[in-house]
Amino acid sequence: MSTLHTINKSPYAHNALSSCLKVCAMNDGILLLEDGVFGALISAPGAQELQILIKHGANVFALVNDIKARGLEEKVAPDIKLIDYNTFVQLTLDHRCVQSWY
Amino acid sequence: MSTLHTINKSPYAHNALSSCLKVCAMNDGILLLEDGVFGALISAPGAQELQILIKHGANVFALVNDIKARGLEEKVAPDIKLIDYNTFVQLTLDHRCVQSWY
Amino acid sequence: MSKKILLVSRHAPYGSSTAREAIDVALAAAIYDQDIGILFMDDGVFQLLKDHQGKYINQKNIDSMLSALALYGIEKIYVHQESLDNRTITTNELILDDLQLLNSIDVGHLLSQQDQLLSF
Amino acid sequence: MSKKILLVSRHAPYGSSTAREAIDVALAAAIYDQDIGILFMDDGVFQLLKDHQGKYINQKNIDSMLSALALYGIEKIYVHQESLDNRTITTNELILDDLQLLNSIDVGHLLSQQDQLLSF
Amino acid sequence: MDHASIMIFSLAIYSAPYSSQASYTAYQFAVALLSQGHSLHRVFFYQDGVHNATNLAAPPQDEFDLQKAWQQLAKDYQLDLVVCIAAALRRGILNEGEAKRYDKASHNCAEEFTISGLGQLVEAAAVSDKLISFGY
Amino acid sequence: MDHASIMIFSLAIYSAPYSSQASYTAYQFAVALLSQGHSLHRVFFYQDGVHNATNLAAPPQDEFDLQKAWQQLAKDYQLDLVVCIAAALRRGILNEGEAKRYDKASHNCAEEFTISGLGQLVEAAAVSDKLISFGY
Repeated sequence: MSTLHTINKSPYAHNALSSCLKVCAMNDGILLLEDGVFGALISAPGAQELQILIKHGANVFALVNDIKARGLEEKVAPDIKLIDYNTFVQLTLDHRCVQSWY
Repeated sequence: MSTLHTINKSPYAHNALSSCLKVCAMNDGILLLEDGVFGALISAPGAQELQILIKHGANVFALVNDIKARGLEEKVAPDIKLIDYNTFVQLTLDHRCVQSWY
Repeated sequence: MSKKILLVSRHAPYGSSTAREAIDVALAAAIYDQDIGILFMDDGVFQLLKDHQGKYINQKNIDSMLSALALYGIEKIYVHQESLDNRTITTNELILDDLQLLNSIDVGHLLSQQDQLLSF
Repeated sequence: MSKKILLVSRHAPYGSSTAREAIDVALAAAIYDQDIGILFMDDGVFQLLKDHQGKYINQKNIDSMLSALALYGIEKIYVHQESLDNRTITTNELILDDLQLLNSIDVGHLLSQQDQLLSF
Repeated sequence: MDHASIMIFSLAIYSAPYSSQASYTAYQFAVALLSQGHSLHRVFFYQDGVHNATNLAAPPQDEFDLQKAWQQLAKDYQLDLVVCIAAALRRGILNEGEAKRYDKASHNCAEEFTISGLGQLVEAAAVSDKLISFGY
Repeated sequence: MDHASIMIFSLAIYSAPYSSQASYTAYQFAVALLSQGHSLHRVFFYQDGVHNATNLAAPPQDEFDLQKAWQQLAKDYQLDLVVCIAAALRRGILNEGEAKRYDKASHNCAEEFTISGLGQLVEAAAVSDKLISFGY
C-alpha cells in the first residue's frame, strides 16, 4: 500500500520537499500544506520532479485554504489538486500511513 | 565597515547559509553556531563558497563549544577558526553590525 | 539618539508568526521616531504578494499590515531582486509601489551601512 | 493490539530538542512492548556520530541516549545511506553497529510497510 | 456514512499555537474528521505542542483563540486531550497536582487537558487506525 | 579593560528555551560580555523567547535550568529583562497585573522579568552600541 506525504515547509527555505521526493514512490500521494504550498508554484525547487511524479501516476495535492491565504491561487502548477480539510481526512484513509516532513 | 553574519541552521536542511553567502562581502565575517556548525564540514553545501571567501580575505569562524558538542572536531574544513563565547563578543565589536541568519 | 536601523525580514507569511511579528517591530520603530528601513529577501518577499486572504486560515492579512508601513512614515522599503526572480514574482504582483529593488551586492552594502540590524 | 510502528528521525541533534524528544518516544514504545523501528535520515544521521560532548553546551549526550535503544530491545535501526554519503560520514564513524543501511527506494518501501509512522 | 467505514484517528501535535500554523491545521483536521463521523481517540500534545494547553493566553479579541477552540471541541466531543508530562514540565505547563509536587505557586493547564506520559502516545498509535503527526 | 572600551550591548531573543538552543547561546553571550566588563543595557524577549520568563518550568534536576539561570544573572548584574507584552499575552505568559486585567486565575512570569511594549526593543536599539538578535 502507499504512503501519504505531507510537507509544511517552503521548498525555497527547507529541504523537507526535496527529501520527500527522494523516497516517494510512484503510487504515493503528496500533500502540500501551510508554508509547504509555496512548493505548488511552477518555478519552485522540486517543481519538475513533482510534474514527473504526476505523469507517472502519483497524486499531488495542496490545501486550498493555505493557497488562498497566501494569494497563490493563480500561480499553482498544472495537475496539482486543490483540496479542503475534509478531503485531507479522506486522503489519510486512502493511504496506509502518513509521513509528515517538516 | 563590515558586517558579522551568524548562521545557526544546518546548511543541509535550511537556506540560511546559502542566502548569507549571496550578500556576504569579502571583508565581512561569518560565524557558524548551534546547528550552523554543520556548515563547517568539508563537504557541506556552501563549503566551496566559504573557502573562496576565505581565500579572498573573509574570516569564517565556528563556535568551538557547538563543534565539540556534536563530535565534529576532526571534521572541520581548513581555515575555519574555532572560537569561544568570549571571542564571539569580541567579533561583534570588530564588526559594525550583526546579521543573524536563521 | 536616533540611529539608522534596518529590519531584515526573510520568512514566509502565515506558516510561522515571524513575518507578522517583524512588521510589528517596524511599526513600533516608526512610532518611536527611529530612522527605520525594512528589507524583504528570501521567502520574505512572499509577504508582498497581492490578494492574500488570511481569513481562510483565521489569520489577519499580512499584506494589509504592510500597507500600514507607509502610513507610519516608513519610506525605505527594500526588496532583494534575486529573491523575486527565483520565485518568478514580478513587481506588478506586489502590494507596495515605492519599493527599492536591490541586487545581492547592494544588499551587502545596505547591511554594512546601518547602525543596527534587526534580523527576522 | 501490537502494531508495526516506525519512528522517522530527520533532525540534527542539539540545535533543537526534536532529536532528543524523538528518542524518548522510541524508548517509550519499547517499554510498552510495541514493534518499533527507527529510521535516521537527512540531518538525523548526525545523531549517530561518535564522540559527542554535550557538556560543552550543557546538554546530555544524544549518542549515549541512542546506545540505550539496544538495551530497550529496539533492534530495527535503519539509516538512509544517501544521507550519510551527502555528509561524507562513513559507518565506522557511527556509534551503533547493528544498523541496516537503506537506499532511497528501500526507505520508500519501508515507509509503505508500516502500520503507523511517527514523524520527527 | 455507514458504520463499517468509521475510522479511529489520533493526532500528535508538536508545535506551539500562534508561533506555528501546524496546531491550527491539526485543529481543522480534527473538526473535519469529527464532522464526518469518525472517532478521535486522542490528541497528544508533545514538544512545543504542550503550549496548546495553557489557560493563560489572552490573544487580541479579533484574533482566533486556538487554545479556547481546543477546550470547546473537547467539551463538544468529550475528547481526550493529553499533554506529555516530561515536555510540559520543561516548558512550564503544569496542572494543580504537578504544581504542588514541584512546589510552584500556580498552575496553568486548562482543565480539559490531562497531563500524562509518553505511553499515551504509544497507546494511541497502537489502538488507532490512523495516527497523524503535525510538526513544526 | 580601560573605560573607553566598555561597550553597551542589548540582546533580542526570539526562541523558546530547551526547544531551541538559541536562548542558551544568548545566555552564554551575556555571561561572556558581562565578564569582560561590558554593559548589558537590556535583554528583550520576543516571539517564543517570552517562554524564558516562565516561573513554572520544572526541568529534571540533572539538566541545565535556563529560566533559573536568567533569574540569577539578573540578580547578580541588576539586568533589565523585558518581555514583549503582545507576544507574551498570545503565548500565556502573564504577570500579576496582566492576570488581573485579563481575569486569569494565575500568573507565571518570574519576578526578575518586566512585561512591557515593543518600544523597549526600539529604545534598546537606539541607545546600545550593539544589538544582537538570537533567532530560532
